[in-house]
Amino acid sequence: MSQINRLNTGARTDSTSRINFTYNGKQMQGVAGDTLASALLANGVNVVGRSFKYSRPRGIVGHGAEEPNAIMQIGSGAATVPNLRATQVELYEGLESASVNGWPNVNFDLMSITGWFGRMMPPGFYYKTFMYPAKLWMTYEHFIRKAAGLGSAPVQDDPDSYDKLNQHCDVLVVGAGPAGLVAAREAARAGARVIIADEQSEFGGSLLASINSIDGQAATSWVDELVAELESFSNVQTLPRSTAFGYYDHNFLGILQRRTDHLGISADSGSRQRLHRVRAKRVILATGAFERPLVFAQNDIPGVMQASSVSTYINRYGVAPGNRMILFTTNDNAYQTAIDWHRAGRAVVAVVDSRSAPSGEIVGSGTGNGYSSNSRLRSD
Amino acid sequence: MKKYSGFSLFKNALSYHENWQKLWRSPKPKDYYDVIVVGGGGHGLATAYYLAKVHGITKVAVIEKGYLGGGNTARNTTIIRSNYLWDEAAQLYELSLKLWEGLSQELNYNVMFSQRGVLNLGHNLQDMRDIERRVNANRLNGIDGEVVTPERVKEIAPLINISKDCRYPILGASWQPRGGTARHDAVAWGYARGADALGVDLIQETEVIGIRRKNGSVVGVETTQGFIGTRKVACVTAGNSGVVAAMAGLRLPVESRPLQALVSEPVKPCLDTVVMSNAVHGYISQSDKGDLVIGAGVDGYNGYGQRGSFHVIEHTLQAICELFPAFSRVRMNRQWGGVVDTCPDACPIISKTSVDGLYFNCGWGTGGFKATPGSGYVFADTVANDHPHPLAAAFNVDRFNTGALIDEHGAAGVAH
Amino acid sequence: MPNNITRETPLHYFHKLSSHASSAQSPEIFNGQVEFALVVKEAPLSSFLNLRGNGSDKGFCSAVAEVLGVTVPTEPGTYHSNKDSSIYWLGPDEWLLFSCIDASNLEAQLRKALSGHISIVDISGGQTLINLRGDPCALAILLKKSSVYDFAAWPDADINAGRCAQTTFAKATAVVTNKADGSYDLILRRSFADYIAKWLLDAGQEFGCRIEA
Amino acid sequence: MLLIHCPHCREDREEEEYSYSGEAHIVRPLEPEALSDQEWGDYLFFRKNPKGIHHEMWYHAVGCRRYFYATRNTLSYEILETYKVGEQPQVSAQGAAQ
Repeated sequence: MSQINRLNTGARTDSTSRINFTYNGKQMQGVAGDTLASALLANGVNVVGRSFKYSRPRGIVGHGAEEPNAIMQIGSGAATVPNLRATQVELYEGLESASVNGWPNVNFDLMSITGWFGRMMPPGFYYKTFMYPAKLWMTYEHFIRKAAGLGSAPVQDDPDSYDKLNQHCDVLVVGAGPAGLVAAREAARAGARVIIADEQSEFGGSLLASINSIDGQAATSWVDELVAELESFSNVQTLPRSTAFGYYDHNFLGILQRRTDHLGISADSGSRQRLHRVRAKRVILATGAFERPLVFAQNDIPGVMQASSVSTYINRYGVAPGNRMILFTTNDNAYQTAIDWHRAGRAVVAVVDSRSAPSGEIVGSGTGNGYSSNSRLRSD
Repeated sequence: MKKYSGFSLFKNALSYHENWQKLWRSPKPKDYYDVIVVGGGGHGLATAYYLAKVHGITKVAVIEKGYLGGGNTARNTTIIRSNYLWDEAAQLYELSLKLWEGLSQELNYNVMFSQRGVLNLGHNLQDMRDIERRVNANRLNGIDGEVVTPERVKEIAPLINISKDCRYPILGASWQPRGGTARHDAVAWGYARGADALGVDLIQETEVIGIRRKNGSVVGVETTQGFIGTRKVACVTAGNSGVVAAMAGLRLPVESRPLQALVSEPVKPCLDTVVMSNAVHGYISQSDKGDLVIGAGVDGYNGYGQRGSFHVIEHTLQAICELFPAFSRVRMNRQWGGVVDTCPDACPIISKTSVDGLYFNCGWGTGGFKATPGSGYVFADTVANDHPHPLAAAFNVDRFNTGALIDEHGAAGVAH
Repeated sequence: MPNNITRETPLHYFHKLSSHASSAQSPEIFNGQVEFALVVKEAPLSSFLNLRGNGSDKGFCSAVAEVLGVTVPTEPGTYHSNKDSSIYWLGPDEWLLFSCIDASNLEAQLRKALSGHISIVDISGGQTLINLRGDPCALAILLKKSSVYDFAAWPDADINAGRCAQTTFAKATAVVTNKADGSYDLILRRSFADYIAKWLLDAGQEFGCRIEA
Repeated sequence: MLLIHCPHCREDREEEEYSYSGEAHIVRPLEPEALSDQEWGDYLFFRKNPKGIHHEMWYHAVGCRRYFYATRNTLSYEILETYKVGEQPQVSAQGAAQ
């Protein structure tokens, strides 16, 4: 399979540097800077999983921690990891990935026959049945258990080692998007001991997928400059690939840093992951926002994606996940996606706006690109 | 109450599940009840259910400040077993286990009681001596149990590490095959539905803020919905027992502590039993949804925060990885705490008090869930007759003045 | 005391391994190929006395100062030292004396000089002191791995005064102090020394760590 | 994870350095043998266990190895003060800073 959806324009990917990986046993190629999700989309993969109860097919809808569907088993043997989101897995040479549900495979799943009985299985149906005869419950349970779970836990001892650091700082900044970066810079310039952590592989947050400019400078180069300044301070610790996972009493936070996962190797010296137990005097949460999915019938089928994710795949990774697009929105932001999609040389069929008269600056800027800003779809 | 069955599921599917009977009513509080149960968790709801079912006392209200089963019932690791050391405790928990065995059918509500067995590991010679003593005591009480070898442990839980070359090598275990887990929410909901059907008023989002007394006897409770009269108040407010006791001018020998638990992301079945270890301070099972459900010891100090300290779960996960080295790559999904009230002897209080008509069922520490049916059964009996049920007599609060403590620290699973 | 008894320090075993390490006979413990960013060195067979008394009693302080030539630190978390001896603050009425003067000799001198409600206990047999030195970044990370205490917040030590703290170290405890040369001294229980040495080798592995005889 | 100020070390130290020793200011009976079973049991086992302001005893186990008192809110876990044995709290449930 070739990278049919690959563009030549990804700001943070290098299309000349090819990376081989496998998905459900199939050989595929991505490029340096890809996540597993962007590489799968580049290869035209639509179905990445099956839903838990009815085995409905599921596609990628997000581009980060919010992704609900693209849950993968990564690696094999003792070093396998269950339940990683493809949107958060950095691609490396030889990466092995597999969908966690679907039998015999994710595209044709026999379990989906449970969908036919869906009406018999409302939420909590198991409380109302499987009670008689009493002695059969353990048998029922055996089959219920088999149907549950996502990926598989490893069965061999973990080959890697882990460590932890007890950290102390004046200011902890969680999130290295524009807000977090500037906050960290100001604190650092004032002489404070600063730690700035971000779950992604590189700092910049939303700016990594932005084609806008800041202070007359491309957003991504503004980020590069700011990160370089932060790294020049001896009183600043920068922690990429580091997820803050808990905020405990008296400003104690846990941060997990993934040190070698993106290399796809077991660390022969040092640790695979490091726990930072941070005691901060002040904490700045600059974690940004997730786009909220719109609610409509069938919004879970493959091909439905968040507008911000579409833009991110185009601008950051150089992947246009499809050919023809309909945008459904309640605000101005999606119009940027329409412009991005159009720039990628793909067709925007319509923008469906729930507002009667959208009028923002960006709304008008898309006209002339072959779609009207308030197309109505026929409900039949 | 309309019965649940495969047929009722089918019938309701035809009407798109829009005609199911509500599990329980949401009544306005009456002016007077024969008994008011304070606290709508598993124990409180079970108490109300057995008051109505066994003793015919149906003019009962359960008053809950939050929602039914929203406290420790929904926050525990759902382990059920009865292998306690002392006769008094073992018999109480065994009554409970027997009730568990028929509970889904009794309540016509599947509480998913799964008798997958419970292992209590021993890591040194003293542990093994304690295990042998406890198993022998259990068998004298007619409770199933056996001492098993590390090899047998490995058969029951294949991913466990029985190598001698680790900090806490497994030397053996006690094994109670009838133990297991249940679905915690279902227990509360099943009892609530059963009690409601018998006429009990379940009053949610109503907090008891005072206990009115006259001449040393209870005459009613003050609530956020006003005064409600009664001659009997049965307090089942785990975690907050000290606070409720203070409303009646009483002190209890309990201290409230956070107890934490956490679950992993769901994985395919890999652990079909419950594994507990006192020495390394952790216990683990896998839910029917696939989550690894892991519990810790109580936090080291009094607290009413439903969260707890990070280093406690850190310590517990070290223990779990020590027992199951393969699990170190499985990621944890959620972490939470519940507030338990702990007694100095790690046994509960099921008791009348010095205030006439005021009863307490508290102090279950880390092990209340498993006792839910038995606790409700004997407490209902104690309240109905104003006299301790034979199995509850030893758990009178007087024991802290007479000295007749029942020291279950060894069998209680984790330190409290 | 029979004079054919050999006194061994708690880490003598590691010293022996360390000397073997250069010929790469035990590569599983010592990575002989790397440059060592961290070095652990034991101060062998020193004297340790636990001293208790009233720090606001001028007579007590001057008597101790006279014997050791070091003033008693009364500020929490500090130590004073000279070429031969150090006094570490342990608590409001408790100090740890470290010295290369023979312990029984030192104890006798102190008992002679001090009077009143005091306590002197010779704990030499139960302690050892090790020095951690090396690349400042590696050293800082090693300490962050090992202890919940914020050593980086300490001001630099002078040649004869600095900071000290009793705190957690790995799963044991230690008195940790900073030195004027940027290194750190660790005072450990003898029974934990073997464990802590192994911990340090493991925690320092990513930088290259060795134990020096 | 609490950060507790030790009044002896005069530093904020991590919870892991301390151990908790229960309710503070419990007066040990001068003549235990003169107590009734009721009084002795009350002294040994019965506690205030408040939800809110609590005076409690802590031990700086791996630090200076001294006991001290803390006034802590058992719901928010805020530590309002720490003070030495022999001193009285400045903050109480009845009112702050008397």
